[in-house]
Amino acid sequence: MSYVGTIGEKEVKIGVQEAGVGRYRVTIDGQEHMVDACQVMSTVWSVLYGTTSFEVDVQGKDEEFEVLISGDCYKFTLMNEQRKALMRAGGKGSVGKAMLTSPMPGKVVKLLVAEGEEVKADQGVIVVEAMKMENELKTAVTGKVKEIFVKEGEIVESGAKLLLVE
Amino acid sequence: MSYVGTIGEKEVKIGVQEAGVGRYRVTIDGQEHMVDACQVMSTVWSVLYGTTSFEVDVQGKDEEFEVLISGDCYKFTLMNEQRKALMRAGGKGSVGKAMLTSPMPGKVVKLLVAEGEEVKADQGVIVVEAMKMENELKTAVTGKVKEIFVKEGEIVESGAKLLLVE
Amino acid sequence: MFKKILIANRGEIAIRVVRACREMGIRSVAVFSEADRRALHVRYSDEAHFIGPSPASESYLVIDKIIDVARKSDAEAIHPGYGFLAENPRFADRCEKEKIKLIGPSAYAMRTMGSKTLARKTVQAAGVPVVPGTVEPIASEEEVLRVAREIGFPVMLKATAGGGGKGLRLVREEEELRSSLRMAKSEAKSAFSDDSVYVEKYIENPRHVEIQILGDGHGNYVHLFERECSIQRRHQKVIEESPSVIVTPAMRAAMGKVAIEAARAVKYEGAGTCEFLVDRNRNFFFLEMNTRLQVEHPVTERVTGVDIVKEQILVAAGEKLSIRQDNVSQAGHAIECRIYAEDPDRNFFPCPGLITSLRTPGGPGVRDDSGVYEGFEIPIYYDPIISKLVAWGKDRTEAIARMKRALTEYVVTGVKTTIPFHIRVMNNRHFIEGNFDTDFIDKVFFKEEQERELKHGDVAVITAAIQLFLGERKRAMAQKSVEGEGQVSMWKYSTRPGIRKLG
Amino acid sequence: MFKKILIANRGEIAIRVVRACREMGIRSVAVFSEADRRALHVRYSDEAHFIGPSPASESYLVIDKIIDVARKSDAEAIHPGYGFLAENPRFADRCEKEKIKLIGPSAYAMRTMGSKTLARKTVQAAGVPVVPGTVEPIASEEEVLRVAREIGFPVMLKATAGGGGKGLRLVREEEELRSSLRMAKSEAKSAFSDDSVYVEKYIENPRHVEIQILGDGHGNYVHLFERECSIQRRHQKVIEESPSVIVTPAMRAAMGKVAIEAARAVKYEGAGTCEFLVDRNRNFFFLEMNTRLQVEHPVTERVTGVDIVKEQILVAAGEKLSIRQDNVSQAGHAIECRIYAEDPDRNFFPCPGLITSLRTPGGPGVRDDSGVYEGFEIPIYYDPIISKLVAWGKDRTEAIARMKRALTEYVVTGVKTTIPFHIRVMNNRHFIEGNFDTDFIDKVFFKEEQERELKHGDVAVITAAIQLFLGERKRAMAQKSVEGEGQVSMWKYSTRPGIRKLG
Repeated sequence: MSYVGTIGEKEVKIGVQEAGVGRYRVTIDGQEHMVDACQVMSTVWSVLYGTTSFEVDVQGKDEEFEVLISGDCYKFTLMNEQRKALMRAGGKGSVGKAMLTSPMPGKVVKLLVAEGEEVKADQGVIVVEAMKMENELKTAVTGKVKEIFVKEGEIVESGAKLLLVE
Repeated sequence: MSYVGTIGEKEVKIGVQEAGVGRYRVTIDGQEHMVDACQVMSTVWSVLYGTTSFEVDVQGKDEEFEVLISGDCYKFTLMNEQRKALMRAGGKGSVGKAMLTSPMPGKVVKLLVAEGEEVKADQGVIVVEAMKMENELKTAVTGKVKEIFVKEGEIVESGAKLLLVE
Repeated sequence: MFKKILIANRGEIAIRVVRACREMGIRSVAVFSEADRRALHVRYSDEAHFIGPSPASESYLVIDKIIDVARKSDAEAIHPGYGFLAENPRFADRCEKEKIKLIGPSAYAMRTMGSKTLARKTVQAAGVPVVPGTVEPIASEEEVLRVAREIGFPVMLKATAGGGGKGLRLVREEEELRSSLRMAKSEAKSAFSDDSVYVEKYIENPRHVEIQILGDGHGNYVHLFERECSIQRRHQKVIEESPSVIVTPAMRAAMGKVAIEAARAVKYEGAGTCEFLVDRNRNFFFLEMNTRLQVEHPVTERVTGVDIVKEQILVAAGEKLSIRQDNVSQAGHAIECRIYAEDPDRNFFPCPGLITSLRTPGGPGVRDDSGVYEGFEIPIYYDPIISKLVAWGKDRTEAIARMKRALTEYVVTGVKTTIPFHIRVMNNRHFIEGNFDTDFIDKVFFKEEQERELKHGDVAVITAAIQLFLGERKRAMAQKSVEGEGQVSMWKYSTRPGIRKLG
Repeated sequence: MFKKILIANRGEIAIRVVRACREMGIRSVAVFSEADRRALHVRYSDEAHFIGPSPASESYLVIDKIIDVARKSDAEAIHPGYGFLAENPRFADRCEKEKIKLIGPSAYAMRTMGSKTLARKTVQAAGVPVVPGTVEPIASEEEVLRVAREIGFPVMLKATAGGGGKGLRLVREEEELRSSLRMAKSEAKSAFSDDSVYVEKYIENPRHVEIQILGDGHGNYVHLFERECSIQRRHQKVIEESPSVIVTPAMRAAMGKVAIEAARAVKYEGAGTCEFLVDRNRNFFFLEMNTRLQVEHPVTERVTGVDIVKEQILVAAGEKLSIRQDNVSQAGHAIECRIYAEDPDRNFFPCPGLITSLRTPGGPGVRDDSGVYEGFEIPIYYDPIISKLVAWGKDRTEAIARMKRALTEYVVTGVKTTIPFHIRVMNNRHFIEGNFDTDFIDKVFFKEEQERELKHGDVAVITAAIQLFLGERKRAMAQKSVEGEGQVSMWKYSTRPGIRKLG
């Protein structure tokens, strides 16, 4: 199976083949790696890279990965090559980023913008309170606030749509 | 729902009704108990009996229960009243007890009896080894060895049928 | 001794008190809100009473409800933990009126130490060094200049009515004084409608060192030495240790002595903490007194062997302290890391949610005071603390090595935690050298972290790719056949040696 | 110091050594069999090498395989843990030949202490008290009578070639001697084709007390005081503590001294233990020396603060012991409970299997050395130890209370464990009073347990009934609708107070 990864600005090609029970041959831009991997707890893998032992916590949501190894966090995206090709063809690669969702359950304390307002990337647009802390959420893109899905005072779940900027 | 329990030699009637979210009205031989119970880990329940807090580990296999509370083990059987009635009608209440199964995964080290042999309740009939220890298993009933399902040297899973005495 | 104690708190600190009660043969009574029916403190306690909706303002903070449970359950005493009602003198008054013993100091001690100016005056009168300066507002520019010269620059101008960082002005040299004073006054005027200011010595690059004290109702006091609490993020302590690398034996004795004097000044009963700022020349100045059990009390317990919560309970029951100053000592070194459900790689964003798996560290010298379990959902309503992890070693080097080892054993999935942050601090050169002040994390550590190179990117990408691969295959197979996938009944390791040697 | 150490073991003891290595900055190399790919020691170590099929005789016990991994991984030393190859002098010989340092004593020390008669002669020559009697076979009845009179009745007649309890005869009075001797000889003859016997003093109701020692290659020895190990089930230790209630300061010093003499007699290097039998009059007699790390070493670590595994590694690397006799002391009291996957309510039947949930105890004074995690399947091939739980208290009373508290916090489901057994022992009056000998569990405790009444039968039956009820309802609902059941998205506590007050 072939995947495309984006690590920082760089794009890499990744191939995965099974090579025995629990063993995999993984290529990154042509370079081959042999690993023995098994999932030992919900998101935690025991990985033997050669004979070096790693505990790897793979947290992924859609194609966005955050991987913890010995206290270091590696963030990157990874997706099926076919899917990547489809997304490229459609030119829709960045639409998803304009939707702001709540990173945690909490309460909407304040809306800092109104529908139709122009916003800049990194501008604070909404304040969500969780665990006695107020957290100002920022928009990742520059554009216009297309729609606001929540009201002040509303309780939201993790992942709830907050507002859409286009 | 109504159940019949056997505690030691004694038979008791048990009724369970839901009385709110997570709350139950349980009657034991007519005496009413109000409890608040929720399952917090695989077989572990947090039980508030009135306001007294218990952690209760309920291990059950078919109708045989072994319940741990603060290091004490309570063993009893409990079954649906209809089922109990069916079993009584069929008179087959004791057939199940004649089947000896392995209480753990292990290796059959020695068969102490042959098919057709007469055995007495509590007589050792088979030796299973697990974790460097040999364990002699006994038959619960007096009767004749009807069938032996395993050979010496065989590896058996927990719950595997070993032999049938009738 | 009490037969039953109500614990007016939740989470790890409620569990800490339940543990002490259980070991003393005292029945514990928990209270819980809607969000907390499944919480660990409810499971561990002997009794549990429901007290209302999830927001603390409708449950844990409602004095009437707590008193009501105490009456119904016949609890003779209440342990408030920290936070919630722990430093509320009105709660102390109410307990006294109801003849229920509050495990903590008197309402008088709480009120005195709860007021910044009153506390300062009281301890100063008892001979405790405070940050030099004035407390009363100063009228004229000349008077400000005179005081500033007397205590020496740099000084801090502070609005008497101040708070939240407003009306503060740092003055490094005499030339800046007049213009800074005008600005501070005008800022104070517009913020608080009160332009009075006072002057304090500005302590540069201070360290935060505190002294744990215990007092009983018989006039006996002991101090349990110091805790170093300079590792703070946005003025919140995150890592604490005992002893402090900067405290000398003479300084320790002196700080202990004045802490006891501060406690004696308010007839302090129970466990309390005097916080001090320490300047570069190891001068120490009283900052405030916390009239309760501290989050970081376990580091002191580990080096002294004294169970602080049990002493609190003993003393509240009218007994004498079980220890004297001359039979307590510090043995080895202990460090505590506060583990929160926050994402250290997203600016410490709170991260409540379901704990999908949990592996706690063990082995020698490790103590874990946790408030959660696998399958527990951390509620959004309260402080997101998961656990306090303490490592002890025969010296600081061993304690740090052990803490690092324990942190890498600690696995919490489902929510993000500050465990990775703590691992990075334990690896930081300045931390290891003991070279830090209260600004270290915010001003030095994060900058250094950004420049650090990560080593195992390949392994991260490889594992994620394998997970994607297996996920896709599983879904593909699930379409073909409904049952049997995903379960490996007995894992078998293939023994083809040729494959192992590659990579 | 070593850069890399291979650990020729598995489970909790392999993890114990990995932890020491990690804290010392030494890379650890694990080995694993087919059954152990997912084992915790593989996950915790820095490297892991596959060594073959699950039975230990084809993996962990194969010297060639261990040596091969050591060579391939460039490990400079091997830690054998306990069990497996730990007391195998052939393995020690082989390591020496391969110039790989075995962390433990010399093959000579292992051989000497491994032979019952040779050990007895060697330590006796060094002035260590042994059980009075003869080691050489005795020819005539008259000679037996003479020796028996000399050491005093009761005596034990033992077949020289004996083992497994055969050819043993207890003789309480002189009149019984002749007939017992004839029977012992005839039993020995038929069992071992050798009718020679020897005579030993019979120690009635002995306690088993042992001394931990450490030695380095520079002639330095220390002892780390005693451990009380009389709580045994079928001659296997299950609970250990330090200090022992019966050991007086003078006796402690004397036992420590002779243990060091025993060690010195074989130029002992590393950690070892001298086991003694103690009679009612507090006379102690050398039993044997274990030439390895003991399962129960953590109780000594907890009261002395010495990390025994690190000292083993230091000494093996040629360094001196980091401690001297005059700077070690016992502080407080520690107890260890061995937690096995066995069913205490079914005659301690082994109970391997999948751990479906796990909650480990925490808080002050608790140490857990576990080899498992939630989701791990305990293999059938090895010792069914799950964990060693250690509680420390300022005195024995606090240690017992804390152990009981920790045991009730410990939840392991999916397999039966000995946790309930330990809770019952902690509640036993004789245990609490310190009044027991090596037969206590088998002869007294189980009898007393059978007479004890259980208090919470109603709660047990009620909870089981609710589980049945909910299970049936869930199945009934599943037939109606396939999705949605079983998941409660946000638990809501109903606030109808009327219902709460019932019951």
